[in-house]
Amino acid sequence: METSIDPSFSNTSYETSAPVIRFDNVGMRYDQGPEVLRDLSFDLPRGSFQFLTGPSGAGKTSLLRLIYLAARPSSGRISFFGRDTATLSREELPHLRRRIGVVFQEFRLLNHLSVFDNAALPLRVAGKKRSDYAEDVAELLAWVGLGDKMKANPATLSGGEQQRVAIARAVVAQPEILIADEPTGNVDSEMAMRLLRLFVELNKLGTTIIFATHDLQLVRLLDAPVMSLAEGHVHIRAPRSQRQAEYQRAEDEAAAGHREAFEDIGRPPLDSPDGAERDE
Amino acid sequence: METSIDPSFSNTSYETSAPVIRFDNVGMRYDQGPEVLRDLSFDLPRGSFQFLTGPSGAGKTSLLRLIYLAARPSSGRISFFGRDTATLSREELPHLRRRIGVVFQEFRLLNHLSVFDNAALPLRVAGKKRSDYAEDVAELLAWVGLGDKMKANPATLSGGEQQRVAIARAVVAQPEILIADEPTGNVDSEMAMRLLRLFVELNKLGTTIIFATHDLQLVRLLDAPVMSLAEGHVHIRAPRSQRQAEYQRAEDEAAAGHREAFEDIGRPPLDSPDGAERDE
Amino acid sequence: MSEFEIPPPPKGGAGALLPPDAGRDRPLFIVAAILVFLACIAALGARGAWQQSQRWTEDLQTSLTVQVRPVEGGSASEDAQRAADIAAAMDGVANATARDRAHAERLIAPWLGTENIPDDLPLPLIVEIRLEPGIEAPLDALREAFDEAGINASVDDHSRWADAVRGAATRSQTLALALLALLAGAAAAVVAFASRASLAARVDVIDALHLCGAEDRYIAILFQRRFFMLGLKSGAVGAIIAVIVSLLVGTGSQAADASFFLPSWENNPFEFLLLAIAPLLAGATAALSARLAVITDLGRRW
Amino acid sequence: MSEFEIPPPPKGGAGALLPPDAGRDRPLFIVAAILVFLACIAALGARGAWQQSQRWTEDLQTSLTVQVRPVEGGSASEDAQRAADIAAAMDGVANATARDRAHAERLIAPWLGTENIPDDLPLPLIVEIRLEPGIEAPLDALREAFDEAGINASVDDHSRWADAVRGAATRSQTLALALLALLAGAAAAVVAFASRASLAARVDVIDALHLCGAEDRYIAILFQRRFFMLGLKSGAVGAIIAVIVSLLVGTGSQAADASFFLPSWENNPFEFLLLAIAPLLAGATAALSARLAVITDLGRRW
Ligand SMILES: Nc1ncnc2c1ncn2[C@@H]1O[C@H](COP(=O)(O)OP(=O)(O)OP(=O)(O)O)[C@@H](O)[C@H]1O
Ligand SMILES: Nc1ncnc2c1ncn2[C@@H]1O[C@H](COP(=O)(O)OP(=O)(O)OP(=O)(O)O)[C@@H](O)[C@H]1O
Ligand SMILES: [Mg+2]
Ligand SMILES: [Mg+2]
Repeated sequence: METSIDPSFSNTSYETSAPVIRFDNVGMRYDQGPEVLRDLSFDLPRGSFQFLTGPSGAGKTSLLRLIYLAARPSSGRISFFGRDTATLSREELPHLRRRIGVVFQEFRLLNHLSVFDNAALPLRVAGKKRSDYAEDVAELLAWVGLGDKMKANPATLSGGEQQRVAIARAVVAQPEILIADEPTGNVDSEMAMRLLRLFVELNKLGTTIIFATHDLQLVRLLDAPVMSLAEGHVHIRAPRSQRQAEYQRAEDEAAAGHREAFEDIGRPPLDSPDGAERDE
Repeated sequence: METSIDPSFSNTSYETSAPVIRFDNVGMRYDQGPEVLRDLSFDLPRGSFQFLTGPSGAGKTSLLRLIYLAARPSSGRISFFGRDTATLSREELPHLRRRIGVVFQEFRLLNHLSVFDNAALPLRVAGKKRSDYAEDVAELLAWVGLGDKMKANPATLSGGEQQRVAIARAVVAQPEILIADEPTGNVDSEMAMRLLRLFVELNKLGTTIIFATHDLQLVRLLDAPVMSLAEGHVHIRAPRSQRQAEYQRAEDEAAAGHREAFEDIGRPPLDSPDGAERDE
Repeated sequence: MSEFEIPPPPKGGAGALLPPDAGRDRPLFIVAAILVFLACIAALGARGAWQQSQRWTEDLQTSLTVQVRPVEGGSASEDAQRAADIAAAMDGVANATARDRAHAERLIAPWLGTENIPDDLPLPLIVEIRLEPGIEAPLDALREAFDEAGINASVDDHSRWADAVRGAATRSQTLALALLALLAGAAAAVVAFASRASLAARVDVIDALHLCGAEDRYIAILFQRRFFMLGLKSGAVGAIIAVIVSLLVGTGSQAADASFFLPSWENNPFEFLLLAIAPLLAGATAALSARLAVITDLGRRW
Repeated sequence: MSEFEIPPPPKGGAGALLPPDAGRDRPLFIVAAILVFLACIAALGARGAWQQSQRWTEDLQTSLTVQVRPVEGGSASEDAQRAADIAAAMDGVANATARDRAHAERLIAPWLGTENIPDDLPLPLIVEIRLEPGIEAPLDALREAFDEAGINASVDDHSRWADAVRGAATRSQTLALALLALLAGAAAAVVAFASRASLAARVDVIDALHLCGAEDRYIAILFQRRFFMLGLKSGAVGAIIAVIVSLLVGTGSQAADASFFLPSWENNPFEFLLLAIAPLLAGATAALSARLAVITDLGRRW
C-alpha cells in the first residue's frame, strides 16, 4: 500500500481562493424518479483538485451533470463564479460552457470527425483559426499517445484510445473548470498515471478539477480532497496530508477485508447442469 | 499486495479437456492498416478461465472480436470446437454465436428495450417463451444489483449499471464460451468482485471464460492463466500456483516503480499563463 | 417469483425489437401517403378517361346517319321513309327513323336563316339508324340496298368523330398511366433507400441481434414487417384522401372536357377494388423493397 | 511543427461538423426531387393552359363574322361589299373582307350537297372582319351602321366560343395551381419532419457541440445550410427533369385538346425564370423549415 505524498502537490493551495462552484442544499431527481442527490452543500475553491468517488449508481455522473450544466437541480442552488445558475439564460450558457471542459464517461466523440478534429472541437466552436491551434492540438495528442492516430476515425480506436481523445478535447481549451468522469476507466495503470499527470499540470496552471474515479490506487497518488457519494449524500475527506493517521488505518482494514469479502459474496443464481448445486 | 490463492479455484481443471478455441498463426489487420495481431497461436481448453491483459490499444478487443466471430483473421486459422471458422457459412453463424456470450467494452445495449428485455435478448432470439425465462432473468438481474431497475431504459442507467446489464445479457443463456471485454471497468471494486464471482460460478458450470481487464487487483484474486498482449504478440502466463516465486518478484518491482514512474513521466504540453514553464 | 417485478411483455411482440424511431419514419410516411394519393388520382383519372371515351364512342358507334337526297322526279320524304324501312329490316339494326323536311330545315337554319328557304329547295332528309350494341355497322350492306332501291343516300358511321374521341382518351390515359408508373417507381425507390438508411441507422441494433445469435431471416422479417405496416398505413391514408378528393370533384359542376382528365368517383367495383388494393400494394412494395435491401446489406457482412 | 502530421482541414468547412449521413438523406433527396418535378410540371401546365387559352381567345376576340342576307330586290354580293366597306372605315377595324357566293356554297355543301343548290337560292354571304388587337369589338356601332345602310346583317363576336375556351382554361389552371399548392405544402412538411428527425438522430452531435460551447444559432446554421443545399440540389434535379419532360412532350405530335393540359416548353422568360427559381424556392423552403424546427427543438432544452 503506498501512502507517500507526492511532493509536487504540496505547493498547490486548496483553500485560499474564492469558490468557483458552490452547492447550497442541492437536490436532484430524474423526472418522477427518486432523489438521486439529496441536500448537497459544498464549495469548490478556485484551483482545487477534487476526487469524486462512490459506488456504481451513487450519483457521481449526476453530480457532474449538474456542474457541467447538462442538468438543473430539482431543489437548492448552484452558483458558478458567484453567479446563481437558476438565473442563467439560454444565451449565456455557451459562454459559461466554454470555461468548462468535460470528459464524459461514455466519451461522446463525433465519429464523423477525425481524432484531430474531435480534439480541436472546442477551439473551432469558439471561432479560433485552424492554423492557430493546429500545432498545440497535435502536441497534446502526442502527449496522450495518439500522435500517430490523428487522422483516424474515433470509431476505429480502442476503448482507451477513445478515452484519451475525450481527455484531449476536454483540456485543449485550458478551461477554468475541468470535469472528468472516470477518465481512466479504460486505460492501463501506466497510461492512467500519465493522464493524471496531465490533469495535475493543468491544475497547477489554475484549473479547478473534479475527477470522478473508482480507481483508489490513483486517488492515493495525490494528496487531494476526496468527495465520496453514498445514498445521495456527500462526504468530503480532507487531503491525505491532513488525515494521515486515520486514513492508514481504514485502508489497511479494507485491504484485509478484500479477499474475505470475495468469498463472502455468495453464489450467483446460475443453473448448474445437474441442478444440484443451485441454492434457491 | 495480496498473493494468496483462492481455494475455490484449485479444483478447476485448466488443462484436462480438448480445446474449444484454437488459434494457429493468426494475424489480423483492419483494412489497409498495420497488423494489430501477429502470428498468435494458442489453445483455450474447455472450461478454462483465462485473463487477457495488455496496454491500451494492444489489441485485446481485436482478439476478442476474432473469438466472438465479429471479425475474420487476415491470416492463420481459428477453430471452434474443432471446426475451422474459415469454412463457416453465414447460415451456420447464428447457431455458433448462440454458444458464445459477449460483454462488450461499450456495452451495446438496446436503448429502446427495457433492462429486462435487454438481458433476455439471447433467449428471445433463440425462440424461448417469455414465461419460461422471466423468473431466471429477474433473479440474475437481482444478483447483479439491478432488481429494482428491470423496467428502466438502459439509457437512464449509470455507467456501472449499464455494464451490469451487459454482463447479465452475456451470461443469461449460459453460453459455452463467455467473452468479457473489461466487464468491470465502470464499477467499484466491491461490485467488481461480485461480478467476478458470477464469472467464476459460470466457469465452474463448464463455461470457458476469457476475461479482458486492466484491473490487476482483480487478476490477482484468481489462480488463472493470464494472456498478455503487447505489440501484436501474446504471452501466456501459467496460473499463479505454477509460478508463485517469479510472479512475486515481478510484482514487487512494479509496485516499487509505481510512484517513481509517475514522477518520471515528465510534463504534458500545456501553455502556462506566463508561457515560462513550457518546455518545448 | 414474488420479490422481483417482471416487466410486462413489450407491446407489438417481436416487432418491438426494432426501435420505434418515432420521428424518423414520419417524413417517409407522409411521402408515401402523398405518392399513393397521387397514384390513386392518376389511376382514377386513367379510369375516368377510359370510361368517358367508352361512353362516347359507344354512343357514336351504335348510331348511323343516312342523308337521303331527292332524285330527279322522286319524293325525298318517300325515299327517306323507304330507306328507313330497308334499314329497319336489316340484321343488327334496332330501329331506323326518317326525319321530315322541317328537321332538315332546322339543321341548315344557321346558314340560311329560316325565311330564306324556298319551298322547292331540294333539301336532303336525314334517317337516323340505331344499331344493336356490339354489332359491326353494316355499312356496305346498307349502301348496296339503297343503291338497289334507287335511293341517293350517303351513310355516315361517325368514324371520324369516334376516332378523335378515342385518340384523346388514349392520350389522356397514357398520360395518367405514365404518371402512375412514375409514382410507383418513386415509391419503391424511396422505400428501398429508406430501409437501407434505416438499416444503417440501426446498425447497432443489428449487431446486437446478430451477436445474440439472430439469423438474417429473423432480422429481415423485422424490417419487412415494419415497412409493410408503414406502406399499408400511408397507403390507406393516401387512398382515402384520393377518394375524398374524387368525391368532391365528382359533386362539383364541371364541363365535360375537364372531367375528361379529372378523377371522378363512380360507385362501382373498380373504384372499391382500387381503394382496397392501393394500401396493400403500397405495403407489399415497401415490404419487398425493404427485404431486398436488408438481405443484400446483411449478406455483405461476415 | 514537423514531428506531427496535422490532418488537412475537413472538406466543406464548418458544414462538416454535421455527419454526412450518407444514405439517410437520400430518400429525402429523391422525394424532394419528385415533389419539385411534379410542382414544375404543374406550374408549366398551368402556364401552358393559360397561354393556350390566351392564344385562342385572342384569335376569337380579334375577329368578327358578319352574315349578310339578301334583301328583297337587292344584290347580296353588293350588300356584302358595302358592309365590308362600312366596317373597314370604322375605328379599330384592321381589315374587312367580303366573301363571295362560292364561299357561302362551300359552307352549306355538307348539308345540301353541291349539285342541289339552285342558282337563285338566296344564300347569305359572309364578311370577315379583323380587329386591331386589344380593341373592344364595336358591335353596336357596326349593327347601327348596317341598319342605316339598309343591310340585313347579323354580327357574331364568337363570345360563346371564347367563354367556353376561357372556362376550360380557368378550370385546368385552377387544377394545376391546386396541385402546385399541395406539392409545396407536402415538400415543406416533409422537410420539417425530416430536419426534426435528423436533429433527433444527431442528438449526440448536438450535445457534444453544446457542451463544447456552441450557440443555438451556430447549430441552427449547420442544419439550415445542409437542408438548403439538399433542397437546392434536389430542386435542380427535379426542375431539369421537368424541363426535359416538357421538351419531349412539346416535340411529340399531339392533338390540341391534350396539349391543353400538358406542360410544354416555350422558349420564353417565364420558363427560364421557373427553372431558375424552383431550386432556390425548394432550398429556401427546406432551410426555413429546418431552421424553425431546430430552433424550436433546441429552445426546449436547458
Ligand atoms: N437520465 C436518467 N433518467 C433516470 N434515471 C437516471 C438517469 N441517469 C441516471 N439515473 C439514475 O440515477 C442514479 C445515479 O446515476 P449516476 O449515473 O449519477 O451514477 P454514477 O455514480 O455515475 O454511477 P457509475 O459509477 O456506475 O457511473 C442511478 O440509479 C441511475 O439509474
Ligand atoms: N475498426 C477498426 N479499424 C481500424 N483500426 C482499428 C479498429 N479497431 C481498432 N483498431 C486499432 O487496432 C488497435 C487495437 O485496438 P483494440 O481495440 O483491439 O485495443 P485494446 O487492446 O482493446 O485497447 P483498450 O484497452 O484501449 O480497449 C488500436 O490501435 C486501434 O486503433
Ligand atoms: Mg457514472
Ligand atoms: Mg478494448
